[in-house]
Amino acid sequence: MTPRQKRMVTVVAIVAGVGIATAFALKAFNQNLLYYYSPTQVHAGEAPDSRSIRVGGLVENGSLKRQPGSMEVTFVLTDYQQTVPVSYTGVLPDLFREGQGVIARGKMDGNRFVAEEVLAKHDENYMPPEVADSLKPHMDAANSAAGAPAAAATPAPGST
Amino acid sequence: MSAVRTPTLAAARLVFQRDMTLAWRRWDEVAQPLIFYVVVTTMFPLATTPDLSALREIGGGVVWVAALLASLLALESLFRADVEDGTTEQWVLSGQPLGYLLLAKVAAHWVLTGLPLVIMSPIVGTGLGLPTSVWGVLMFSLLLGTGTLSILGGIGAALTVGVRRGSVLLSLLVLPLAMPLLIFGSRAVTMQMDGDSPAGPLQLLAAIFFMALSLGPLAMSAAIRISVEN
Amino acid sequence: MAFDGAVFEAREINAWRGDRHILRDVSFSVRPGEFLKVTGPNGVGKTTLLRVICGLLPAETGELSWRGQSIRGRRDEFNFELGHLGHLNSLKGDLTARENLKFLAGLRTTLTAETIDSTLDRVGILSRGDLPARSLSAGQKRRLALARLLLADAALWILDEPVTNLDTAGIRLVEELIVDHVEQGGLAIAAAHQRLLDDAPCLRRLELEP
Amino acid sequence: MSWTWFHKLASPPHAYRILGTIAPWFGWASLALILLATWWGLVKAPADYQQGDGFRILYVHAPSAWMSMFTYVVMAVAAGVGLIWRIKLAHAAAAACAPIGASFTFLALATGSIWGKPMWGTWWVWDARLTSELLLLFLYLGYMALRASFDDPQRADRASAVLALVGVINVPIIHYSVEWWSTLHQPASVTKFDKPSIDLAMLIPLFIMIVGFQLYFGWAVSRRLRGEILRRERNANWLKEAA
Repeated sequence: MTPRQKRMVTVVAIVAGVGIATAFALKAFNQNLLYYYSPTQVHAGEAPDSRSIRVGGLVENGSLKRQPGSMEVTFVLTDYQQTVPVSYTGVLPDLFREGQGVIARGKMDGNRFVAEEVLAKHDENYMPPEVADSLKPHMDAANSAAGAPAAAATPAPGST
Repeated sequence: MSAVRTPTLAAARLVFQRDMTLAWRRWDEVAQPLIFYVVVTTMFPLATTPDLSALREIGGGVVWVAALLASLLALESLFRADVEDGTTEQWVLSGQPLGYLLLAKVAAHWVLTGLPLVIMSPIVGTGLGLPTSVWGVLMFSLLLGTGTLSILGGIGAALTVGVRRGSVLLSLLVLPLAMPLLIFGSRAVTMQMDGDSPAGPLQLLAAIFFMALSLGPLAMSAAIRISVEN
Repeated sequence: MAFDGAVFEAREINAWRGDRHILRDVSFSVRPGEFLKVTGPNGVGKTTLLRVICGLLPAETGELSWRGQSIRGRRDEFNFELGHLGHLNSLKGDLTARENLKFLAGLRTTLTAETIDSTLDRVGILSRGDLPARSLSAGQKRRLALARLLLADAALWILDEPVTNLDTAGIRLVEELIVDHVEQGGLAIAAAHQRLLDDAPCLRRLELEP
Repeated sequence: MSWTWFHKLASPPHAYRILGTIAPWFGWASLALILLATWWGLVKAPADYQQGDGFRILYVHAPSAWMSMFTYVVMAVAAGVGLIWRIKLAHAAAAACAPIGASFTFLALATGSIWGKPMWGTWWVWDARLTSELLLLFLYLGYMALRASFDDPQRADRASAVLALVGVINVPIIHYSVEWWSTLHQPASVTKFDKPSIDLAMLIPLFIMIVGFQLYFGWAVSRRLRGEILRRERNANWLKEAA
């Protein structure tokens, strides 16, 4: 092989290597990298009920109920398609609010999800309280509207 | 005398063979990272809890951290002797593309240090409560991960070979770059244990491996050229 | 003639080491059959010049050409025709003399047991062939390094203090090897303090001045 | 295309002079904008509907986090230019970027941690951004440590350039992997709608602050680069003539 050909082979090998790497990365992105199930998936029976899983969704407005005299709370998780009732005993995080996204870790118990841990997070929105108030009715309307766009509940990969 | 020029692949094979021969004569040095690996994993149950079901939760991560540190330990000396005695100088001047020779060297290093870690991992994992069902994923993830780490570490070792306090510097350079391996590798193990398909993280490990395999030799040969300059 | 038209030329090489401007506009050329001896006091840049030629050190400015063409971008091709013997012998103490040659000289040319043996014989250490390089004396190690140089089958030899650690017989051997090489049409450049081929017809000098 | 202008620009005396001229402009403009944005962000902008006044640390946190990435890219590009075209000025620029980038990273980490206290209730969380910012800090520190461990400035230049380039390929991988890893520990933010996620009244000062930080970066790099040129060219004739 002449040095020129040798260089060509090297260049082709590098391009092929990067290509294979890209192919694997793309393939991986198509996999379900997310670690939690949406309420829709839970209803479709995709989530195993034998072991601990995570369910993610929004806390439905008006669904949060505290049991008097105990630490137990119940609320409903929704992805605007389906809902899952959740019960949890313990202290809820500060940012836990109705209408917010949360992840609950626990097990299915029949139709009810018994959470061992509830994680909440502030969203990416920054706005003055007045603006938030003015948005409220709009959100409530969307909450109850049937057939809200499925994409609306798509989780954005971890963002602050 | 009119000699036949050695084909590049044959030259790379010679580099590989040479390191195997050298390791065979210095097997005690080769065994050290492996012993380190086992010892480090033993420390976790002692420091946390001997309860296997509790250890299982972190088992995948522990095996991965230990493998990472053990590989790093072996990397420090990767190029040192060859640069000091002038061998790399002759490689640079051999007329062979340096990247292939260095890749062969790294491959030998991986067979001597990475592969034993992979083979040992089920035994070590069992001690940490990992069920037999995750052995395959554990070994496969380590196979890809240690391979990538050998290349990344090769770049770091080539950059630091001529400098003061090279070993500490090497860790500082390589460990941040190796974080994705740790994340995906231990995640694959956990997913398998949870009954999920570990395909996602394994594919990402494969993606990083091929990336390192194709671009790593370029960086390594650039670094070695800088190191022989003095 | 084995190395037809193999002319090496360096034009206006300037090189720095840290803050020091070591080589200032160094120009020379070497033709087949010539041995160029680079001389000058310590620290004048003899080693620097040889390493610049080998591409082991970058030159700030200047041009190297081989066979009438600039070597820029053709380093690997040039390197294959270049045999280098530096300060270091590039030997592995744990490998035998034969293995050292097999694993290092073998990267350049395909070797057979016979070529290795005849070369070891040429440099006078055939009987040490299966000893680990560690157990060789300093002079024998230098001879082993010379064997590697011979096996490289290069047109242009670059020798940095080739007679270090050698006894008178060893010095004579180096002189013989260089004369043989240039008589076959090869080129050699060496940096040397000691007398080395000082009366040979093939000798040309390059005196570096501080 | 002619590269003469480029080489002229990259010649140390020329660069030294130009940098000396533009540095004060960068400096004063950045000071003015940062002061304006500080007043706007701290006083004029409304409090957040959830986080109250605590969110205001955003005006330091977000620009410094953004600049920490930006500086790394600038550094890697400069290092690559220096490595490929053998331009010393580019190497000097990369060297000048590293401590600035490390400072931005540190500032982002510190403010993120302070922000974490009211937001999450702890000083530190293994949040994706914070974690990858921490790893970025390690990369900067590694770069500076590698550079410092060579005696010969030219070897230091090229060795650290290789590292910067390896790092720039790795930064997205690290960033992505950490984000992905973090969603396993932290709740993923389940976004509600595609509405503007930050109110305009809050966005304007943030924008001004980012521009101010950029100008500050320009000022700091110019100053450091002038220092680098002086250090490297201390024996050159043009400097002796100038002095």
